[in-house]
Amino acid sequence: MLRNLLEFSGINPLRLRMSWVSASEGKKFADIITEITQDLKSIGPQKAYLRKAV
Amino acid sequence: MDMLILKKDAVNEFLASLSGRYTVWAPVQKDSDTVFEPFGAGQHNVLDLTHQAKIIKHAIFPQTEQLFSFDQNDQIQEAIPGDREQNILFGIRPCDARSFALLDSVFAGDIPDPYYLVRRDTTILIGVACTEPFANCFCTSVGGNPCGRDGLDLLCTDLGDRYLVAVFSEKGTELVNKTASLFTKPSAEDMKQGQELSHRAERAVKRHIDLSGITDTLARIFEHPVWKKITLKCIGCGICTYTCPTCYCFDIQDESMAQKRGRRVRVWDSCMYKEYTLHASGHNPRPTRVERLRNRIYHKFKFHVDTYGVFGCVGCGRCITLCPVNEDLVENLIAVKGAA
Amino acid sequence: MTNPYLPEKATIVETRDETNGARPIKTFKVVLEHGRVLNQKPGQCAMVGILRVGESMISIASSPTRPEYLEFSIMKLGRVTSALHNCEAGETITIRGPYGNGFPIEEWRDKNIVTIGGGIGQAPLRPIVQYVLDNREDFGQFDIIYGAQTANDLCYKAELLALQKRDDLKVHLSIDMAEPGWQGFVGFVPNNVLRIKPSPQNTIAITCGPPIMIKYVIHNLLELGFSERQIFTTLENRMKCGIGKCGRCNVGNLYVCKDGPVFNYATLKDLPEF
Amino acid sequence: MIVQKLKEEAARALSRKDVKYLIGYKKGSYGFRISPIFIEPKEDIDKLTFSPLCNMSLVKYVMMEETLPTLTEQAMKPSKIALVARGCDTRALNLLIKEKGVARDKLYIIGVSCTGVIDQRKIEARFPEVTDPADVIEENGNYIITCNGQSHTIPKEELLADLCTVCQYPTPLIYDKLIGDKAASRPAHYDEIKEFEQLPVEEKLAFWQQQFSKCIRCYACRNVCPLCYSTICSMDSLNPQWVWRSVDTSENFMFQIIRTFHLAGRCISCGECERVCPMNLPLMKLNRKLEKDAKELFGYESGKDPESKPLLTTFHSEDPQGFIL
Repeated sequence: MLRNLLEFSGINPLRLRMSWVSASEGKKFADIITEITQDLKSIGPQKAYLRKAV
Repeated sequence: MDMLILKKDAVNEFLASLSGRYTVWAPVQKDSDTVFEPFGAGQHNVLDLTHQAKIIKHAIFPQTEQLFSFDQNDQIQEAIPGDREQNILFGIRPCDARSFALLDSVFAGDIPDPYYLVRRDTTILIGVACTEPFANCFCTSVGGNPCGRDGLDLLCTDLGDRYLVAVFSEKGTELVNKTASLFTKPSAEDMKQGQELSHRAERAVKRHIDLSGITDTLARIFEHPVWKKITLKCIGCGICTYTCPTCYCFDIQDESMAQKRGRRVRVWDSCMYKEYTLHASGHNPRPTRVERLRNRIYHKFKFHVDTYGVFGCVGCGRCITLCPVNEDLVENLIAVKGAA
Repeated sequence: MTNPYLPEKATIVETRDETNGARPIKTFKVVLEHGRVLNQKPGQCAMVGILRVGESMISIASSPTRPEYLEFSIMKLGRVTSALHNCEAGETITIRGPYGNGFPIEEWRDKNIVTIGGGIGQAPLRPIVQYVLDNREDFGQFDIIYGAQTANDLCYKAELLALQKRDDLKVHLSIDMAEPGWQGFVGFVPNNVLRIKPSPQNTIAITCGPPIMIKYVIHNLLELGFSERQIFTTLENRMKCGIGKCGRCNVGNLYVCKDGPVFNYATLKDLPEF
Repeated sequence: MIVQKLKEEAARALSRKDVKYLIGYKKGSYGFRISPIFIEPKEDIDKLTFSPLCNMSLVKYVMMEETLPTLTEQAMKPSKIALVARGCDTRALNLLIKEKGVARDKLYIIGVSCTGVIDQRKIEARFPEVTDPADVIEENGNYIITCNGQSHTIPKEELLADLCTVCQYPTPLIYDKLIGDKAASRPAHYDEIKEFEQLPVEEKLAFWQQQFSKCIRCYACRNVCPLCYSTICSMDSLNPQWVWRSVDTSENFMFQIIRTFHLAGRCISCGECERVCPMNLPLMKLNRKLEKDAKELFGYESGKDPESKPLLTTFHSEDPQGFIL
């Protein structure tokens, strides 16, 4: 539901990723991390709600 | 005090000629609301001088003000507003202008507050007289006037197709001289019409209450059960203090970003919140909404009088209009007077 | 126009645990940047803070007669005080002040002085103790009445026990409930005051501590014949600006940070919220 | 007539030995306003009223009871609070009872079946700056409004609050006494939410960014919500501080999303948050999105009855797993 709410308020759903990875599934964990970094690179930084650097 | 005439259709030109050197603030239409915002040639917002702007004090006393910032090795960098940016508040109502005059005495005093005072000195206030007061205005009951001049540099009275502009201060004269071509001399007829309008406006103020002696009444009835009766429906939400032009309470907080940089900010606060007076030990001198709303009424109608000699309220009616549960200040003051 | 919100840097020279337990109290000896002297009046306070965390108003627990350093006794309660408790000697913190009116100690010369403290209430009284000791001959009889819930909660134990040995002042310590090895008075501080019966002749009484204790101490002092003008106390409230602007620390129309924290009972008694 | 029956029920309620006081509506102090009224036993009840102007929910006062100063000093033996409640209010009461926020036997509910209330902004836009109190009655599909000495007949749809057009339960679901006839419950529909969902992400972002930039963080939406009753709200906690207190679009976004999500599967669409917002943020749009998801994903409707389990505390094996990738 949180994912739908965020999408509804304009946050690209690719930014939120939830998955179950057990301690033994090291490779799956690595794949998910690389996958999500590629997604994020594809949609670029989210400037709208960034806390303003001082 | 000299008087001039400014044609209504010359107003935009007048504002445009100023927006080069000044940031011009004005009440503008924004999604069916009237908010007080910078009104530049760039933005395409619509000037709206007929409705009451929700909040105006943020033009000089912003809701979030950075006091100073610090870098990773704690070098502090002050953030006092420079006196380069000059502000003009156009279309401000006499009661709101008077509220700035009240805030001046609070922020000056023996320990002056540089953030407010620098901004206040670099601001010119151009008022619009209240020929048609709003639903809950009671400025005449607290020493105000719909065509008052406190805190104003210029005051425009709407004569129909043109404004009768009264100039009160040298800042005002200086401004008018810079754009002299737009102004003409008023005719005797204009002057008479201006006079009539201001008398009619005074009578048109819709809500009245005789507040003579209210300060002494308040001195006697601190423990009176009337306070419980009138505060029952308050839900302590803080709208009245955030939109009130004479409420100046603030909180100071530090904001850091991952141990690298950070800043200390001053933000508006409200005496209607529990955390406002909550001690770290858990003790709270004003635990329930009775004490808090009572303190707000005491502050404006007794403590402010004790310290500065005038009411801390300009009678703009925003706290009545915007209160979600119809906590009506005038009705409460009538109940307080009745409790003496 | 000086900026009243700009703090000064200061370094913690030494920290000393006064009490431990649920709400530990630690005393910090602090030196301002470039050795600046604050020359505060006894009873004034200062905003002690850590950048990125915040500030809180703490009474200065050392007397101006010892200008080389400032001491603060801080109880670990909220966000800022907890962060302060994690600081060790050598770390930098920020100081802003001095704020408040302080005790009118000049007017108390050649008068008898009675300080009545409870728990951490001894901290704002300590500058009086030090000031009187450093100018002992200017003052008359000097009584220190101080109590806490348990012996472990007594602040400045070593100092006070040392002072008990001197003959030019009397120290009356007390704890609320009896404990093994405790010879002093057992009971609440207001009762201790009734037992000691300080004479109101030419005497100034100053009391600091939990509000409930202050209420009963004042009541007992009045019974002992003290006039309202002879009784002083300090009030405690949440404070943020320290200069009477942010509006929250008011008791009636007076601001604790600017018109206080020291109040004479004569002004205090007709303040509405007291 | 409803007001007459309401006064009779109120008199009966106040004569009961176990009722402390009654919370109802009375005419407001100016224009089209309505105001809550707290009536003690033996006090007069003629100020009580019920009209299409009653667009305010009184349930919040039940939750503020512990800070509500009791009117009379002596210890309160009677423990019940009598409350005038409309359909949506009773859904809030159901939820509060279910979440143990308030005990059922602490309430004496006078249900009033509601035919929809007026949107304050619409009527004040239509009749601006009215000061003397005005009256509104509903008569076969129209509102008869008397203000400033004239009377106007306005078709109901023009002034009706938007939420009332999609109201599912006009008749109270839980009550001790019911006034007015029972109307059937209506199916929920979320057309305007579905429409907004189709917009591209950038457009939604721009819309909410513009809205959240208006928020002044007065927290009225939180303080008025009957379901926001935590002793220390995450917005006020300093250890840890989730949201800075400075007011800008990014902090406002964080506040609004946290507040909305804390109502996931709980919000009962009484619309108070949107009604009180001084800056007119469309907050119900966020809440109704969650309400739609709760219904479509889990077939769950909040506040239907006081016994069923809250949504986010139950787990069924057939719950959709769409979000786990």
